[in-house]
Amino acid sequence: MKLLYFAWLRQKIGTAEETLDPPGSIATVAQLIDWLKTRGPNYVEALTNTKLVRVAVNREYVPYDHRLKPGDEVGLFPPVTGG
Amino acid sequence: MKLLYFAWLRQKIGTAEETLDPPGSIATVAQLIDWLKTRGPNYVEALTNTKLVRVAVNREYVPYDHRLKPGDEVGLFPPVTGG
Amino acid sequence: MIRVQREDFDPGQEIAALTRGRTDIGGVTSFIGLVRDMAGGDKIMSMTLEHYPGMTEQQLKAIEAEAKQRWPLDAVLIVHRYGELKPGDRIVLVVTASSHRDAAFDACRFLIDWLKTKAPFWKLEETSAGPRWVEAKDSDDQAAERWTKS
Amino acid sequence: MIRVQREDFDPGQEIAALTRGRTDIGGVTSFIGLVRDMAGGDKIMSMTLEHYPGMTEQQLKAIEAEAKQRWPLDAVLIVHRYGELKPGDRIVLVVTASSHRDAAFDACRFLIDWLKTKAPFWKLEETSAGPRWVEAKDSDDQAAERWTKS
Repeated sequence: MKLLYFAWLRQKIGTAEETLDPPGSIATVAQLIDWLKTRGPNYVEALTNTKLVRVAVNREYVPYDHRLKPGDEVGLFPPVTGG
Repeated sequence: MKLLYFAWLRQKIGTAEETLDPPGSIATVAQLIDWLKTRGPNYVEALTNTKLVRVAVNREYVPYDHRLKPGDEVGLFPPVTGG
Repeated sequence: MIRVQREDFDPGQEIAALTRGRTDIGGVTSFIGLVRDMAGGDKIMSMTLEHYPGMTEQQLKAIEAEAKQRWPLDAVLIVHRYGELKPGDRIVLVVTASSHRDAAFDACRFLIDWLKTKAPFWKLEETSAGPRWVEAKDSDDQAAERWTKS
Repeated sequence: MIRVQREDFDPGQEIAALTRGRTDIGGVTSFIGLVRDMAGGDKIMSMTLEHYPGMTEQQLKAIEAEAKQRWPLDAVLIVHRYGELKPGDRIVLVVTASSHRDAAFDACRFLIDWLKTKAPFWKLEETSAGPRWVEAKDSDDQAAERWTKS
């Protein structure tokens, strides 16, 4: 599974992109985020306030109960500020 | 008194501009228009439907009961269609 | 700023001139009105805009002042042409600049709505069915009317 | 049409290209967003726009399609920049063309409101008080929200 981080999430986690293989028990976006937080304090700092974490799967916005599939591209980022 | 006519009012009356000296009894815009209609069938044709005749005195829109002063510039024209 | 002119204008240059050297403007809204090739089912060959010199400038300045009083605007530009135009030609440009995009949008729309019902211009169309004066639209009056409610 | 690019754009050329050779377009509304020199009382030295390549284009295309479905539009253009910008620089251009000016205005405003809440861009400001990520505004959410009511 390919993970992409943007803006201050990227800065806090310390990488823009990584390929991870979450355990089979991780079915939803919410579970993925909880699992990521077990990977270190940098993930905890970036992902604790989920009100500020938006999720896109394969470049479309998804809710936290969205079910993940193998090979998904998952983007995690703060609320957008373009325009 | 300087009178200016525009668009189809100008075409129907047959002139763009004229200087006239209405009798002293002509006090308002409405009276001026009635008096103009005595000047010929071209004026009658141009001014009969007053729903289609807008009036400006000294380049500001005025209602028909506006009181005229000597030396006023009076513009008569159809509803505007700019923009 | 307002201008009434026979010549064409370059919207990009006009907008650039309005914001040049300014770093406090967040948003610029503009509207460009163009001559259409069809009206009421008839082909338009050309359109001649007549106006009331002197009154036009006075009315446009009043409309500009009204917009500046209603909204926090950093800059306003109205350019309106007269004379003979062809389909596709530019007729009018309205530009509003503000640090608030809602203000820029509202003011731009207000200006075009108001100038359509207040600026003394008249359009004579040369159509496939002969020449004719464009009639004022009720929808334009209604569009202008909405700004008097608040 | 949508474009995401590092380079600046020329609003006049973009608008002209969109309407060139067209004689059926009555009105063109455009919005240009610019980098401001102040934010929250602090001076802005520069602003860097980060985006999510691929997703940005996909979201902008979806927003464009939504606008075309809602309003009778003859043409739509969205150009959004990324990378490092200075105060006064152009960030975004939205252009809508229609034979109905209300449609052109509404669609343009819809597009800028929606892209502010949906297009994956993030602004990092270099300010006199240090660098900081721009926070999403409730007012932008509310602006986008008004389009979901009808």
